[in-house]
Amino acid sequence: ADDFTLQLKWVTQAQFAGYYVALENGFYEEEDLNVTIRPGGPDIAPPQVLAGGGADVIVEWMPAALAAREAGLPLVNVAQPFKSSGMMLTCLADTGITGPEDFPGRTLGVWFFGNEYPFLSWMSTLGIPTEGGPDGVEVLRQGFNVDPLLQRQADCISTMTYNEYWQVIDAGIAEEDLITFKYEDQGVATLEDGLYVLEDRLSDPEFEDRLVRFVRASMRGWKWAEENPEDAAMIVLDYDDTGAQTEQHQIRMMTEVAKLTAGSDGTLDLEDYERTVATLLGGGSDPVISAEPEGAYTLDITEQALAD
Amino acid sequence: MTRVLPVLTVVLAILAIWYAGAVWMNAQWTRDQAARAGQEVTFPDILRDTMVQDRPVLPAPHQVVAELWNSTVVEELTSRRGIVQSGTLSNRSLIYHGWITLSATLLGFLIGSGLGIVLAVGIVHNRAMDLSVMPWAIASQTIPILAIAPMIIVVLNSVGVTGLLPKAIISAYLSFFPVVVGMVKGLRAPDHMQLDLMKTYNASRAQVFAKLRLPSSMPYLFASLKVAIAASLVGAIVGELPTGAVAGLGARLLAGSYYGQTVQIWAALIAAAVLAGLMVGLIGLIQRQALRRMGMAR
Amino acid sequence: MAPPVIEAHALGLTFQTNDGPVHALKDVNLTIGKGEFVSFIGPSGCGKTTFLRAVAALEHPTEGTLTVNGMTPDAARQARAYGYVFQAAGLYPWRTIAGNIRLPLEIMGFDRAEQAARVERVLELVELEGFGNKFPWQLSGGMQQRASIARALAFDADILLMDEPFGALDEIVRDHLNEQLLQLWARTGKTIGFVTHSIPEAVYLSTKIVVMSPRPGRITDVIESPLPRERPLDIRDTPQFIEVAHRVREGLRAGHGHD
Amino acid sequence: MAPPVIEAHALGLTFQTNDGPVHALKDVNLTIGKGEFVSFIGPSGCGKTTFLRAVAALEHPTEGTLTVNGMTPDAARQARAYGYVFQAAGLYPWRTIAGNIRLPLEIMGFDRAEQAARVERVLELVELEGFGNKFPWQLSGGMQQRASIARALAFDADILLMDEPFGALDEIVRDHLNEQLLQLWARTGKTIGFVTHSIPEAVYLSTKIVVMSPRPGRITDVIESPLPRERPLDIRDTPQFIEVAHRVREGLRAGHGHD
Amino acid sequence: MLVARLAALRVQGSLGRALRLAAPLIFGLTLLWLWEAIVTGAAVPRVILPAPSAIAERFAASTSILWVDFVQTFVKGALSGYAMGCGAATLLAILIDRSPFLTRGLLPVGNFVAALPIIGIAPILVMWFGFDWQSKAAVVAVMVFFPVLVNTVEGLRAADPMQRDLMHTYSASYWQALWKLRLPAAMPFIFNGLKIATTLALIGAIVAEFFGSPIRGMGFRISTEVGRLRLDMVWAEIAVAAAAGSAFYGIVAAIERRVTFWHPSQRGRG
Ligand SMILES: Nc1ncnc2c1ncn2[C@@H]1O[C@H](COP(=O)(O)OP(=O)(O)OP(=O)(O)O)[C@@H](O)[C@H]1O
Ligand SMILES: Nc1ncnc2c1ncn2[C@@H]1O[C@H](COP(=O)(O)OP(=O)(O)OP(=O)(O)O)[C@@H](O)[C@H]1O
Ligand SMILES: Cc1ncc(C[n+]2csc(CCO)c2C)c(N)n1
Ligand SMILES: [Mg+2]
Ligand SMILES: [Mg+2]
Repeated sequence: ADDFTLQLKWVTQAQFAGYYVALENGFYEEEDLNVTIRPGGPDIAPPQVLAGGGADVIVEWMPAALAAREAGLPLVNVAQPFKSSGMMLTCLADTGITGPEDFPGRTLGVWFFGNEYPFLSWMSTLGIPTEGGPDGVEVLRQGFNVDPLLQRQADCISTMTYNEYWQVIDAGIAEEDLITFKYEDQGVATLEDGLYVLEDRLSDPEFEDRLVRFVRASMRGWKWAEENPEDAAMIVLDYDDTGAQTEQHQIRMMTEVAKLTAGSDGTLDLEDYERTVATLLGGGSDPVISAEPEGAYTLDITEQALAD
Repeated sequence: MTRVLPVLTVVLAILAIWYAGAVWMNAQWTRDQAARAGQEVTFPDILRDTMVQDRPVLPAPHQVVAELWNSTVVEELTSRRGIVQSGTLSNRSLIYHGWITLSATLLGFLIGSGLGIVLAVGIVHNRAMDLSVMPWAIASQTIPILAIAPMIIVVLNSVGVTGLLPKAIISAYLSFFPVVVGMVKGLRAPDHMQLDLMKTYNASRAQVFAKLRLPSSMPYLFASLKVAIAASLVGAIVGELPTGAVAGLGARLLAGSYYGQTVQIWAALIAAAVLAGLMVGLIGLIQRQALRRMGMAR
Repeated sequence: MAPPVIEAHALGLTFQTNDGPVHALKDVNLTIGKGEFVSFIGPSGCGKTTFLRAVAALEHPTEGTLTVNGMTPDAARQARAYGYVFQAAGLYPWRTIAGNIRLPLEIMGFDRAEQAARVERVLELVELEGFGNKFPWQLSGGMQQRASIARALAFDADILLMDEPFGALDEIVRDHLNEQLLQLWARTGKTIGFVTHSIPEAVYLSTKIVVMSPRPGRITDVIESPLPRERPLDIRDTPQFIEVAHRVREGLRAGHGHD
Repeated sequence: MAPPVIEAHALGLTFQTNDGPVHALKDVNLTIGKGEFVSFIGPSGCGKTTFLRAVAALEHPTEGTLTVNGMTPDAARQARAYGYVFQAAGLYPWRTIAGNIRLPLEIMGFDRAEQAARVERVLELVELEGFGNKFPWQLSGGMQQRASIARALAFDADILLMDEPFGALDEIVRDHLNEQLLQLWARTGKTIGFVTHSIPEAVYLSTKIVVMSPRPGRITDVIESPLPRERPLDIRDTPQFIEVAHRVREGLRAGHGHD
Repeated sequence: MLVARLAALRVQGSLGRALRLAAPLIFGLTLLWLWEAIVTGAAVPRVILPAPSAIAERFAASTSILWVDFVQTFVKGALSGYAMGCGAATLLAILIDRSPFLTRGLLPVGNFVAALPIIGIAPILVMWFGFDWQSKAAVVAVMVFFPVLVNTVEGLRAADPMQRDLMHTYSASYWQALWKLRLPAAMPFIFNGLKIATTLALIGAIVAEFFGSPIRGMGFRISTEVGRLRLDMVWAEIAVAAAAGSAFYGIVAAIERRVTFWHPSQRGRG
């Protein structure tokens, strides 16, 4: 079998269920692939791992991938299992925030490490400076959990529909005590969790062949996971070596993730792509990318993968 | 008894402070919850609630103990993955994660303290090394490892070094420095007369080292080793993060932190502290033995 | 006369300290022949220790020349030409008494059996039989001093440099060790440099007595002893002995400035 | 007679060592009255230092009783009843000579001006004028010893305990300091306990000479000196002096076991 | 090698000082040159390891950001935490030393605090003390605590028995003996701890920022820029950290030389 390594963007959880399902159910094996899945973590930058030769393909958000491309690392999107964005800003209702117009003067928790781009684009679209001040917002670099909200160190924090949001709920705060702003609803959604490879490797037909098989098996995994959320969650749980995850949380995550992957067969939707690029280019003095990217995606791989 | 009583007293005092702290720090949450629900809370309510919160700011000691018990004994004995049912340590048990961390710590400590001693010997004996190595050893320590750890791991991975060694290298990186500093000082501690005596024998450098410098550096060495083993543990834990944080106490801490599981964090923290305490204690024991044999313990 | 073992010409040694230079030795000229027993006597701070240390290459003269066995002191040290007894005992606290005495033997590569035999012998010589297993701090001051003498005697150097070796000993032990030292010297023909504060001791032991005086440290008198080499203890009551002692005392007094 | 200042009854002190107990003192009975000058003499290792340390509450007897000024040694120590001169100089390396001498004065709360005056005075007494700013390692052995004597003299304790204070000094300085010490004693009426290895020194200084012998450490003779309190240096040539010295020597020899 | 040759020269006076600076500099420049050669020679991707020249360029272009980060992390976080941690450790060491009961009680427990791993405490302390520098200072304080404690306790035992006996004969109070004997005698050890703590302080302050921070600070910048693959900026921050840490260490070592001039390890090394 051919060796193939996938670098995830974050730790083992249902966000990546499709890949674990494909591995567990032998979909990769059937494609004659020997796949290694490497979990990510707070200071793993998947593009860097890719550049260092530590992986063949990575899961990454498109804003970060395009920024990396501009920074000189030619990443190419080869598949897009996630159709919609799961990102949102979650605020405590008792802070009095009802809409984006209430943001100025507030403290907002944001993920950095390449995950800040969607937020920054949104703010520049709204014309709110992020350097503090009475007209701007105070930005906190949010850690890996939802404590800033619970401790009231921030008025709003970044959450994913499938993960942090539920942690807030689990912590005992009722849904009606929360106000959420989905990036999708705000019209600033960017594409998340796509598969990226290095551009020059695509010219190697050998590699391209492996990649096609990998995408095909992975998408099989995703579809299986969407249909069997509970079993998928259990599979993920089995692969979690830290033993920190709970069944309940993973099943719920799988259910939420399924909503985001629904509607994608892995093919990059060019409309979504254009919207993402426009968001990143648009507004403000400090856009995430400064020029329309070229060659940042290819549809060849998914085309071949889905051919039969 | 004279040994146990003081420790017991101190531990009890800490527990008391801890409980008080738990009530004080967790009370806010209780009050907030009540306010959201529109209820009045009395002090006994607060007392009761702060002891059993799921996500306390500061978990009460018994919660941590319960978690420790569950994630060691109970997990191993009764769970599907436990050693009783599966024959291998459960990857959900602290014993497993503790072992992963411990092995990297020990390997890193050996490499680090060995390197530290070698460097110290070089610095004391070679002027060129004295002048050039020390400043760079210092500079090396000011580089935040957490920042370069992922790069180290990426680089090591790409040359085929995986598993225990990358973590051990990071742990060695942190632990060699205290040993260098302490050993350099210790190896220079013999006074003039003691050195002069060696000179009159025209002792070789190796002999001066073995018979004078080394013995008189012992108190410094042991103080450094205690710091170094603690640093090794920190290094091993730090090293666990960029490997994908899949196993080890560091992974446990981080995972606990992602999911806001304070009790789990504290349990892992206590486990790490116990490990550290045991290792420092062990070095203390060796120190007492060594010094007694050298007639230095009076 | 035998060829010179130690030869100093216009020797000077100055220490730089936080408040100005200290002239520990100035214009010192001295020749010591093979097999001589030379005592150094003088007020404290006159440079006796400094001179002995210079001979042992533990200090480096800032002026003049100094040779030992025709070589530089450093070369002589490297040839392991001498044993040195320091003014303070300076035993290594982590070694037992026997271990301390064994130290030079280990360094010079004596074999195990030989080491044990020599340790045994010198312990007996300084009357510390049975104390071999004690640590230095378990011994009285005088016992420590004797242990340090034993350490210097354990290996047979041709030159012995002794800095007030018998300072902390009572008269009886001192007499005994004086006799032992004379016997050793007669038997082996070693060259001995010996610092003492006791005039009778200096006269009793030496073939040559060097009287020094301080600020700056220099030699004020060199007295060749007319006493025979064979010296029973009661030689100290002979007029000849008293005469030499008197000369030494006069020299000392002159260097001192007291009445 | 004056009331006893130091009183020992059936005193015993045993050290436990890695190879068995050492009986440093056994069945020691001694009474020292106020204003007495008592010398201790005996072969090395006979327990002189140990006895002095017991008086100073630095060791604790394992048998018998010991009182100082009618109190336990510990209480006397807390009342700052004595000054102690150790067998080795034991200066603190991070303090200059003046700083070392000032140490007890600081601790006992003398004011600045008084401290300076006293430091000045005792430095002169031991002839170390001008060395106040040097660090201990910059001094010769004898100078260090004198500095440590100055340190003990700087504050006026009623009892002075001195462990071979003049061991590393030459005869002339020693004579000078002996005279100074006698004068100080006459002037102040201090009680002095004094360890020495020199028979003439012991006889010259003391009102009472305690002869000790080792293994186990015990008192073999207590000699009350018939010499007058007023003692010029040449008293050492009187027949009375020589008679006492002879008795001490005999006592020493008996304790020694040498011929 | 050149360094060896330089060092072999008898070092004297101001020339000596110049040499002492020159040797590590030459060593360092050699390293930098090697680095540049390897990076350009082997075409290492710049998202893995940028060349020193690129780092220098970025450094020059970003001095104002670097300064803001430096103040936030080093001055506010590391220095204040260092002062608190070292102070607390010294006090506790004295407390421990003061009472045999505490020695036997606190020291074994203190050992446990030894390795409260920064990864574990940083999130907790951020939770307790907020996002700004206060929580970083707290992390630093905890990190430097143990080395200073261990070394101070060890040092307080270092006075030799005769030196202690002297204090005894003066019937010096505990505090007098501490101030005039035990602490001076402990200084060589304490400074060991303080020196090790300087480097730990910086690491602590930087790493703590990984667990939540305002949007300035060296740790924030490092992790953010790693995520953005701007490794030249990361290394510029690391260079600042190394320079600041070395200077910090150098200052503490210089104070040590002044305070423990009498210790054999310092004496005779002009
Ligand atoms: N700390 C100790 N531990 C064990 N034995 C000791 C200790 N101190 C002294 N001794 C023993 O006690 C005995 C008496 O020692 P002490 O120091 O009192 O002798 P001393 O009369 O002062 O001799 P010196 O004239 O040589 O100084 C010696 O045999 C010595 O070995
Ligand atoms: N390391 C040093 N630094 C500065 N000055 C020193 C040093 N060693 C000795 N001296 C000074 O040199 C002079 C001679 O000292 P030395 O030790 O040779 O005297 P000594 O004759 O042996 O005296 P003693 O009989 O007291 O031992 C003294 O004035 C002393 O202060
Ligand atoms: C340092 C760091 N902070 C935040 C994210 C954001 N992020 C992207 S996916 C994901 C999981 C959602 O449950 C999270 C938290 C990251 N990757 N790394
Ligand atoms: Mg001398
Ligand atoms: Mg004694």
